[in-house]
Order: sequence, then structure tokens, then C-alpha cells
Amino acid sequence: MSAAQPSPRFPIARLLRDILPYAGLIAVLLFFSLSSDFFFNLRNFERLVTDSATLMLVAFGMTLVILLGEIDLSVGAVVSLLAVILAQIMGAGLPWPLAVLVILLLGTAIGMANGIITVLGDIPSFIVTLGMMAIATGLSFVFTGAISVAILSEPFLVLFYDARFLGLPVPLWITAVAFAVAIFYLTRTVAGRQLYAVGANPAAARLSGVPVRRRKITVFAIMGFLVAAAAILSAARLGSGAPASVPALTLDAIAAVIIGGASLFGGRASLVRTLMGAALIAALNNGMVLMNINIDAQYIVKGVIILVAVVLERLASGARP
Amino acid sequence: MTLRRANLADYGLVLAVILVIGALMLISPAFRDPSNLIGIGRQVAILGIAAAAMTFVILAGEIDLSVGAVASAAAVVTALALAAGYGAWAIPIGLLVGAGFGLLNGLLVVYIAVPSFIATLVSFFIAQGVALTLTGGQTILFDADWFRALFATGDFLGSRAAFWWLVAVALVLWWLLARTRFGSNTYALGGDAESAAMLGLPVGRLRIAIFTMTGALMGIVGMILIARIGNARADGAIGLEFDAIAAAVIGGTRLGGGYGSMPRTMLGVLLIGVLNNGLAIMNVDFNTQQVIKGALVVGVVLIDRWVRGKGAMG
Amino acid sequence: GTAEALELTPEQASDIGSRGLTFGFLTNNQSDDFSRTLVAGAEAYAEELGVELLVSNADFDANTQLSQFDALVQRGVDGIFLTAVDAGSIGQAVRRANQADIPVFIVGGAPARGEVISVMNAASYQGSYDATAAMMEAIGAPNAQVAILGIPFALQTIRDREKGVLDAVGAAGGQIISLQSDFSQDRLLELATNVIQANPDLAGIVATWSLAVNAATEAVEQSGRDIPIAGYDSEVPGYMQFHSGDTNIVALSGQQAALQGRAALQGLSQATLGAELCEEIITPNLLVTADNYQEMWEVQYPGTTPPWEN
Amino acid sequence: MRLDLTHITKRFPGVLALDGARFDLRAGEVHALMGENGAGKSTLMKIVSGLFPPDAGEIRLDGSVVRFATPAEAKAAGIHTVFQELTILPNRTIVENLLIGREPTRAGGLWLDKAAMRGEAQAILDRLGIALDAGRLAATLSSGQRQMVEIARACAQNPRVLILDEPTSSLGRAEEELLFDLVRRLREDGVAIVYITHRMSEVFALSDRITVLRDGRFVMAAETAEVDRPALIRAMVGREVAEDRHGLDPDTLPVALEARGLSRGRAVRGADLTLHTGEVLGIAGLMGAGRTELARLIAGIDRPDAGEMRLFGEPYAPGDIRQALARGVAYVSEDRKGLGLVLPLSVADNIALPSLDTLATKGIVPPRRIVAFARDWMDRLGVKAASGSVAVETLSGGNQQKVALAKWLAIRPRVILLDEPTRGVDVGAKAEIYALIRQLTEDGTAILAISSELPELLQISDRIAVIAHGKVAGVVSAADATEERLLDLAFSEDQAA
Ligand SMILES: Nc1ncnc2c1ncn2[C@@H]1O[C@H](COP(=O)(O)OP(=O)(O)OP(=O)(O)O)[C@@H](O)[C@H]1O
Ligand SMILES: Nc1ncnc2c1ncn2[C@@H]1O[C@H](COP(=O)(O)OP(=O)(O)OP(=O)(O)O)[C@@H](O)[C@H]1O
Ligand SMILES: [Mg+2]
Ligand SMILES: [Mg+2]
Repeated sequence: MSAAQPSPRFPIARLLRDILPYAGLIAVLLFFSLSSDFFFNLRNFERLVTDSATLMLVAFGMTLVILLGEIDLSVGAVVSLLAVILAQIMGAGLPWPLAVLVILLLGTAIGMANGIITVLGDIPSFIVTLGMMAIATGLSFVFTGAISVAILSEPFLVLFYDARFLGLPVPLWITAVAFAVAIFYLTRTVAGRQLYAVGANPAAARLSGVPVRRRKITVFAIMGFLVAAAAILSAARLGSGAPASVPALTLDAIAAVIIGGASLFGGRASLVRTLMGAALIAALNNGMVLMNINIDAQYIVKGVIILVAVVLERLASGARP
Repeated sequence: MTLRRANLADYGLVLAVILVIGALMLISPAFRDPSNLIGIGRQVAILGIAAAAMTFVILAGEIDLSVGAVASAAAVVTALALAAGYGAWAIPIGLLVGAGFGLLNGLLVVYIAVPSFIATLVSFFIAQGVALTLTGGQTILFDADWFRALFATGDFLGSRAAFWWLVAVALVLWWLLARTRFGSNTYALGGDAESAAMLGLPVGRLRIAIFTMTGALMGIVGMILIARIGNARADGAIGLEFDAIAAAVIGGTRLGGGYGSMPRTMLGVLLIGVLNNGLAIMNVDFNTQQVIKGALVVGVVLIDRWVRGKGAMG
Repeated sequence: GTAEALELTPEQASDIGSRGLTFGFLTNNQSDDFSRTLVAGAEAYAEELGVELLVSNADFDANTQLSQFDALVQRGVDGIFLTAVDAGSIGQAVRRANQADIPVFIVGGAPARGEVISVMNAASYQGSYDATAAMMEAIGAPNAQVAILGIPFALQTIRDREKGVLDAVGAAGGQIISLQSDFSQDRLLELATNVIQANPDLAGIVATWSLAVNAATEAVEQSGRDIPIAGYDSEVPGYMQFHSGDTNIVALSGQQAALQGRAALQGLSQATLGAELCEEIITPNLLVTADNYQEMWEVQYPGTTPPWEN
Repeated sequence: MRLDLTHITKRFPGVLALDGARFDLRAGEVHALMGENGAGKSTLMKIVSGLFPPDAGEIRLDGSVVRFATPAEAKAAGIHTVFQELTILPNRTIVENLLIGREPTRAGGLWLDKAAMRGEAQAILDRLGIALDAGRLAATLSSGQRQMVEIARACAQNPRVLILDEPTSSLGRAEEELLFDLVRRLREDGVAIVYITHRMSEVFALSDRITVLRDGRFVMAAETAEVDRPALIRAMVGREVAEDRHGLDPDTLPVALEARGLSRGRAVRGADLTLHTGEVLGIAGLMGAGRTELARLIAGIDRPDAGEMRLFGEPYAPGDIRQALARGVAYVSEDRKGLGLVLPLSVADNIALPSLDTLATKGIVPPRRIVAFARDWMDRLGVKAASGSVAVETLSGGNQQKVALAKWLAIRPRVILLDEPTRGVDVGAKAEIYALIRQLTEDGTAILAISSELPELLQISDRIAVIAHGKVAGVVSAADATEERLLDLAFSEDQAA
């Protein structure tokens, strides 16, 4: 299942092995490119990545959470809540840099709360974050009177969506940096490497001197931070803070991680593959629009494509779930 | 750590649920009205059946995201069959649709080795697509009082048929789980799939059976759904999967498998039902309800956990 | 202005047809009758005109809708019509459409920013006011206790509908004793049942969206009590209720979705031809009652056979 | 009954586990299957048990070729196996574990007969002389007890072929005797028994014939009577292995750890210990005597209800395992699968896990450093694996044990608690580990070694403390200790109770 195969002797073989896991995504991209002349062009890809920044950030966090054998169902609701609060405090005249800072702190705090209750209460994070989801959703409606709050600060809107740096959109940079940092954390830091053990066998990890509880709380805090970042990008993109603005986000993020070959019950997950999973989902949503498929059939097509992609990917990487 | 300990542990959840019910009874006269309390029984019928099935799936170490969409699809097909005058044949047809999707899930998981999360996500999409295509987004009306009476509206021993369906399904699944080989194999499978295979248990067949059974039960759910309201819609039961998983987990079923029980799941269902009913009757608005429910659910599970003490999660 | 003002002359129509245009058509969801009728109306008319229509649905996810919108802009369609998940959250994309000067025509409130050729609105407030007023009249008695059954949605039209109800009830000297909302028909049935259960003096129920109407009628029927109902959205179940001759529904306010769908393409076409549209286009609602349901069907669902005839 | 395996070949990614191996088995014999760690013994038996098919070769049952696609089919053919890695389901009771798949039912299979289940299970335990309450949750059993349950399950299904893959690896002497009687009885009844072990004494005490595998190939088969110990070892390891014996007088050495009146629950009831630097203190005792529990207290995994400890003179009361580690106390668990290793993780990550902090500079560890570090320790203990990056779960049992050891030796502890340190380790490797332990003592490490294998204790220990009923029943210096003496103490009655 998760046995890391010994690396093949021949470079070609190794190359193949490294590419094959992405057969699924590649297949989907080919499919859309062939079936729509509008899909395969750089601008569209750039837009695709920029627009999926929110999903990507959340999916990265979700990868760590799921790696630990935990889950966070509150992300979608919290993104909306934070976006709403962001819009409101900016509306109340708080300069945007401060507002952004407040949101990042608040998000981290919420994530940490999830972690602390899960760990100290020793109850499933499924329940804790389920509760958090309901609470966040409720609050986002209560705060706004169920009407979205417009964001007027142009500099904010520009900086976090349209602005480019070295020719690439800022959201893309933020995603890239988050990805790089997360990779570094997982592969090169003590805390990060310990996560695999914690997820695969908490008892053994504890006996190996890994501070299991602290690690879990940290990861939930990181998740919270990324959710906040996602909320900021989403708010800038939508130009508003709207309650229940992203009902699809949570499931999409979890799906991205699982499509990326992670085990829903911990111990196995990969950021790179999550990235692929998220890209696959984004490509699906984007490609569908361009392809003029009957709106009812779209669901079926989506399902079948995911299946095909995953099966290809599994066969290719020889992994048995 | 023997049975007595386990029973004792169960009282944690009972206690917590009783606390909630008690509180609501004190606050709201309308809530403590007997006919309302009886009403809760039928109001949780659909959730209850779905949660019972989901408990099986989770105990086996799997997950099923398709139940809501499958129930909807089954509901639509049944309604169309009734409208087209198939009469009693509509029932087996609906069951087959549900079981069919369940079987699909099972086959994908066992033979193509796709994780159940994805397999059932796929059939979720397919089922939803099918339902939408069949209805074209319209509300399907049908006219079959016998059907509605049989699955929902009919009165029997002072309660509605829907409630008795829940009772029947819950009892059967409890029996399957706690009193048959099928059940103990399910626990074994969820506890440690590898060992279960080494012990020569028919893990593949077991998984397929569980998913198919769940699908068939979603057929029944679909029928109760349309029997209650008298029409069918493509989105009739969307989101059910989520509440079902929640109820099971609130009941202490361990995601990942091997630990949990039918009575406890039913307590989880009862809690959700009571909260929905009580808060609505007290005319708490939807969003405030969410906040309260969120907090209470976590609170209840904390109490349960605390009473059960350390290592009780097996 | 009204939808009629958008009608194309035969010349204009053939002109449009000759241009091989592609319009994007985004709905906030695809499972409710309104969206379907809207799409059906648009698709039918697209056939007639000879323009390609790209239809997508956002399943009530504002983020998704924005992506879909951007994808359309990216593809460079000739015009976009949308029923916004949240008008306040689509502005950024509308701006980008403006930059690519793609005309945008929106239903349900102007976007927070960006230029749209026009905003099409059903008469949400007036519609629900009229239906409610009819119900209050049927009840007759003063300070009647009324319950609202709604949907917990961040949509302007929903707020307008609720306001319409409040005002109409207030005007008739009644009082709102409960406001419950949910997304699912089944839960709404429970809510309605609970409200009836809990309020022996309940005099009327106003349902502010289609599923709530179904739920309310069913709940009242099951309760065996005789509680008048007013509703927003008249759909097949509602019509069949009227047709049955025995119903508690006093009046339903029906949106002219088909008309809106048609008007959508006409508006975009007009814009393509360089015409100026007036800022807001109101499509008045139909007040459907037991007396007029037969005519109303034809108006609301033109060219379809009424369910009671097959 | 006759079972013939010929030209069996099995390849796993990166390893050729079996290379044309052969093996034959007759009714009424105990056939010992011997070989170094990774020789392919378990793989061969897994193939016979229908866990996976061979890449090549054939299996003949009574002359006719058979192919077992699933364990169920093998069982149907009367082949029952006790696998090396326990398959006990911790979340089920002993009853459910014993009868899984063949529970007695009423009403034509419609209803599990719980009463009958309980009765039958208890009967099985009693018949085999296993003193356990069948209602207990498997999770609460010590690994020795789990292994007895596992054995009971296989034997209770009256097999034609019984495969025992290192059944005694965590059994004490008493249970070992139980098992031997059982095996002999079954042999009388004409059952064919495959017996895999690394304990030489058992082979000669029990087996009629011996087959030896090396690197997946058949090396030799012979009547047990015709081979002697050195010859057997030579066949297995391909070289001589020295088996010396120690016994210095530790009282001259400074005290490393001192425990007084340690107690926890019913398992440990007032144990006193003194452990010197550079000494190996063996811990003997019957299964369930409380040895592991005692070790867990010292290692800071559990907190004692009563009693106190001193470490190098300082008061020592670890609040949790990290504090114990910080003070240089390490514990190698007896439960490899559950507590010792993270099976899906790579060998390198497992070895480095407790050392990450020391390997890191400012919390950052270059993967290269981890690989090199692990490589070094793999070499020191001679871990047999395709590379440091393969998952531990793909290693042979003995090699897994070496990884479990390496991981802890790598933190260079001052006091190390070894719980069944050579579980499933082959003679050659054992000698290496013993040497290693010696070397550690020379560096002044204090070692507490729990083992259920008395010869082992006698060989590695300077002194041996015998635990009975959670108390130290006596301490004898290895020099004048004998198995009989130790057993007497182990069985000595509990005065308190
Ligand atoms: N599932 C697997 N995947 C990859 N390699 C495996 C797998 N199982 C066993 N091996 C390899 O096959 C070889 C033989 O393993 P096996 O378990 O049969 O040895 P063994 O004789 O039982 O050793 P021990 O005495 O330590 O149990 C070893 O090199 C092991 O790493
Ligand atoms: N995790 C546990 N939970 C509850 N009881 C346990 C647990 N582990 C061991 N016990 C019980 O504590 C007593 C001592 O167990 P322990 O493991 O210390 O025995 P042991 O001497 O180490 O024997 P073995 O070598 O078989 O482990 C036994 O009765 C055992 O059943
Ligand atoms: Mg082995
Ligand atoms: Mg022990």
C-alpha cells in the first residue's frame, strides 16, 4: 500500500515512475484540450490556477490534517465567516493591512481551538469541526443579516487578485509560497517528519517521544492560518464577504487530498499529489463550462472523469489503496 | 473492560441526551406535548435509517458519500414508476435502483481498489446526474395513497408508518450487527482488514454486501421521503450522507472502523432529531439554531467521552 | 422597463442569427423549477434566434460561479446572462467582462461593482405582498397569527419576499408568530408540522419559496386543520392543488421564468446591436388563484401542456 | 496426508524472497523450518496458507496439485496457521477472537449463540490450560497472552496441517511447556505440524525433521536425530557462531537506577530493583507476571500508583516518556507491531524517529542526514532490507525486530529497557545483538533485559531478577543461576495474596 518502492536503477524507469502518478490529471487535461479549443491556452491555465488558489491553500492544510488521521469539516464555513468579518472590519474603517493581520490571527486561533478541543477533549475532530462549521455558518449569517458585505478598498482588491509580481498574479505566488513552505515543513523539519508517524501509529509515535498532542494542535493551527489566507484571497476575488459563499470548498479540499492518494484515516498523504488532485478538480469545473455539456449530464461526466483519473493514477503508480 | 464496562459507558451518551431533552421540556411546553414527542419519531425516520446503514459502512472501515444522492435517485424513479401506473411494482424498482448503486460502490471498492471515499463520490455524482436527467428539475407528482400510507402517513399503534420503518430497520441492522456472523465479520474487517483477510474472512464479499445493503436501504429512504411529502425531486435527500455520518459519529462510531454500536447511533439520531424539533418549536431562527446545535453536539460528545473514560475508543 | 420593451424586430432577429453568436448563461442552481423554466425559455429562444448557448450551474457556490463567469470571459463569449448566487460577489468578474467589453445581463440585484446592461427583477416584494394580502383577506379575522416558512439564503430577493409578507400582514393587522426556514422539502415539512402542532391559534402560513409551499400544503393537510396558505412560486404541485378544487392555498405569486429566459437573450442581443437598455427590467409576477390558474399556466409555462391534461 | 512444495519462487519489489525452495511434510510429524531472518520461511508458509500465490512452483496435497487463492480455501483443506505477526483483533473479546468465522449459531445460523460462544471459548482455553477470562477484551492482553489465544484459535479447529510461525517468540517457559504438550498431542493424532522458531533448544526438544532455508533457497533437510546444534547453525548462517556466557559482579559498579516499592494496579505490586551501570540485569517471570508493566513504569509510559525511583542518585519520577528520554532512559517494546514500529513508514524514518531532535539543527533535518544515519545503524545491526526507503512492514519479522532495536540504540541511552529484545531474531543475529549489548555495557550503559527465553537470560545477564505477581521474587547472579532455580522463583507463591 504505502510501501515506498526502491528507486529503479535506470533513469528512464525513474522518470516514468515519477510521472505516472499524474497520468490521471494529464488524461483529464488532454480530454478537455481535445474536446474544447478554448481550454488549452496559457491564459486559461493561469486563470485556472489563480482561481483555484483558495482551494489549493485549504487543500494543503487539509493534507496535513488528514495525514494525522484527523479531518476538518469547518474550513468552508470558516472561510466565509472570516471573509465576512474582513469585509466588515474594513467597512468599519480599519486599514486593510491591519484587517488582513487580524483575519490571519483569528483564523489561526479558530484552527487552534479545533485542535485543542480535539486533543484535550479526546473526541473525534470530525465532531469538533462539525460543530465549528455549524457555529461559523450561523455566525456569518447573524453578523450580516444574510446579505453579503461589499469590500470597497481598491488597493486590497487589486493586491490580492489582479496585481502581478514578476509577471505572475499574486494569488499564484501566495499559493506557490504556501506550497513550498508546506513541503519544506513536511520533508525537512523534525515536527513535519513526525506527522507521518503520528498519523500512521499514534501509540508508537508517542512511545518514540513524539509530542503527539502538540503536533496535532500545531497542524490545526496551520490549517486555520491557511484557511484565513484562503478567506483573504476569496474575499478579494469575490470583492465581498458573503455568508455561505463556498459550500463546495470543504468537500472539494478533502476530495483533492484523497484523489491525491492519501488515506482518509491517516499516515499517508502527499502535498504534491494533493496539488494534482486540486488541479484536477479545478480543471474539471473549468473545462465543464467551456464544453457545453448538458447541465444534467455534467454531473455524470464529472463522476466518470474522477473515476477514470483515479483508476489511471492508481494503476500507474501501482499503489493499492 | 468486559461487557459490563461497555454498558456502563453507554450511559454517558444516554445521560447527555436526557439532559438535552430535559432542558427542552422545561423550557418549552409545546415541546413536551406528548403528540410532539411522538412526532419526533417519524421526523427522524429518514435520518435514522441512513445513519443505521452508515454505521455498518463506517464500522467496516469504509465511508459512503453517495447515500443522499442515491436515495434521491431511487425516490425519483419510484415516483415516476408510480406516476406511470406500475403500482406495487414501483417498490422493487426503487429498491433495485438503490441496491444497484450500492453494488456499484462495492464493486469499485473491491475490484478496482478505489478508496470508498472516491468510489462513493463518483456514484454520488452519477446518481445526482441520473435523478436530474430523469426529472429535468421538475417536481414529480404521483397519486398513490396506499403507497404513502404504507411508507409514511399511515397510522399504526399511535405512530406513523415512517417511524415503524425506522424501528424495523434499526432492529434488523442491530440484529445483523450484534447477533450474526455477518456482524462480527464486519467488526473484524473494520478492526484490522489485514488480519481479517489472514483469518480467511470473505472480506471482499463482505464489503460488497455492506455497500449493496446500504444502497437498498437508501431505496427505502427514498420511498419514505416521497411518501411523506407526496412528490419527488432530484435533490430530495442531498446532504443526507453528511447528517448520517454525523449521527453515527456522535453515537461514538469510530471513523476508520471497528468500534461502535447500533443503539449508540440511534442515540445520536435521537439527539439530532430532538434538537431540530425543539429549537424549531421554540422558533429559534435557522442561523441561531446552527450555533446552538454546533455547541451542544460538541458538548454532548465531550460528556460521553468523559463518562466513558480513557481508552474506551478501543 | 418591462420585458416587452426588449422584443426584437424580425430584421434584428435575423441580423443576430447571422452573426453566429455565443452567449453564456449561468444559473445559481439547476434543481429548482424557476431555473429550469428560465433555461428552457432561453434555450427555446436561442434555437429560434440561432445563437449558441453555454449553460452552467453553480450549485449555490459563489466561488464556483465566479470561476464559471471568468471561464466564459476567457473564452470571449459575446454576452453573459446570469442569475447570481450573490450579486454582491460577482462584481469583480463583471468588471473583467467590461474590460473585455462583453455585455452582462443579471437577474436579482445589481452587482457591487462593474457595469451591467441591465438588471432583471421579478417583483419579489410586490408579488409576495399581493399573495399574502389575498390570504389575510381570506382569513378576515383581525390580529391573525401568521407563520412564515422560508429559505435561509443570502439573496436579496428572499429578503424582499419576507419584507413583502411582513408589510402585508402588518397592513391587515395580523402578527408573525414564527419564521422558520430550511433548504430541504422534508425538513420544511417537519418545521411546518411543528409550527402547526405548537400553535393552536395559527391562522395562516406564508411560504416564501416553492418547496416551502409544497411542505406547507402537505403539513396542513396532514394536520387535518383548515389553515389558509399563501405562497411565493407557483409550480406544478401548486397548480395541481388548485386543480384538485380542494386546497388551503389561497394565492400563489408566480414568477415568469420563461419570459425572463427569453428576455435574457433579447436583452443581450439588443446590447450587441448597440441599443441602450433601461437600468432595471421588472417582470411582474402572476397572482395565481383557484379562479385563474388555467390561464396563468399558459402565461407562466408557454407552450407546455398543463399537468392536469395528461 | 502428504504436503509437497517444489521449486517455489516468490519475488517482491526489490527482493527475491523465495528462489526455487522446496519443503515436504507428512502426517504425524513435527517438521522444523529453520533459517536466518529473511530466509523466506514465513513467505513460504504464507503461500501454503493461501495469502498470496507463488510466482512459480507447485503445491501438492496428497499428490494432487492444489492452488489456494484465499486463506479460506487453505483452511477448508485443513491447513491452519499461526502467523508470525499476530492477527488478534484488539477491539474484540477473546471469545470473538477465538471463534471468528465459525461462531456457534441458533435458528439455523440466524442467531449467534452468545452463551454457547462464551462456553465453547472458555472450554478451549481451559482445555489448553490457558488461565484467562474469555470475556476479556483482547486489547488488555499482554502480547504473550495474545499469542496463546492465537495458538488456541488455530488448534481448536482440528487442523490436518498446523503451521506455527515462531509461536513461542513471546511465550514464557510455562506457556512453552503448555504448547509443547499440545503439539505432541496433536502429533499423536496424526496432525502434520510445521514449526518455525529461532530457539535451538525447541527444535531439538520437539521436531522430528528439520528443513533449512537460506536466502530463499533450500539448503538441507534431515532427521533431527542426525544433526547437532553447530551443524544446524552452520547450515543456517553459513558460519560458526560463538555462544559464550557472562557473569561479572555488578555490586562493585555504581548504581544507575534504583526502584523502591513500585506499584501500579494489579500488574505491579511493590517491586524493588537496583540496576548498575555497565550491568545487564535480566528480568525473568511467567507471562503476565508484570514485567512489561514494570518496564513501562520505569520508561515513564505509565505513572506508578506508589513507590519511588532514583536515577544516578537523582530522584527520578518521569511525568511522561519524553522526560524519561531526556534523562537517557529508553524502552524497546515487546509489541513490535503495535508500539514498537510504525509499519507503513520506511526503515530509515523508523530508525531516525526518536533521534530527529538530535539530528536536527534548529529543528531542520536534511533527509540526506536521516538516510545516512539510518544506513549506519542498519549496518551495525545487519538489517536485511532492499534499502532504507522500503516500508518496515515489508521486512521479515526478525529484521523488523532489529529495526526496533536500532531505533533505540541510536539515541545512545544511559539506561535501556529491552522487552523481549531478540523476539524472532535468528541465531546469527542474536549473537550480534548479544555482542552489541555487551559493547553497550562496556560503554557504561545500564541494561534491563526482559526475556521469556531463559537460555537467553542466562547468556546475556550478569544478574537475573525474577518477577512473580508483580513483585521481585528474587535476584540471582547469572553465574550460579539455573533454569530450574529461576522457574522455582517464578512459580513462588505470592505472600501478599
Ligand atoms: N510483503 C512483502 N513485500 C516485500 N518484501 C517482502 C514482503 N514480505 C516479505 N518480504 C521479503 O521477503 C524476504 C523473506 O521474508 P520472510 O518473512 O519470509 O523471512 P523469514 O524467513 O520469515 O524471516 P524471519 O525469521 O525474520 O521471520 C525478506 O527479505 C523480506 O524483506
Ligand atoms: N494494555 C493493557 N491493558 C490492560 N492490562 C494489561 C495490558 N497489558 C498487560 N496487561 C495485564 O497486565 C499484566 C502484566 O502484563 P505484562 O505484559 O506486564 O506481563 P509480562 O510479564 O510482560 O508478560 P508478557 O511477556 O506476556 O507481556 C497481565 O495480566 C496483562 O494481562
Ligand atoms: Mg518470518
Ligand atoms: Mg512482557
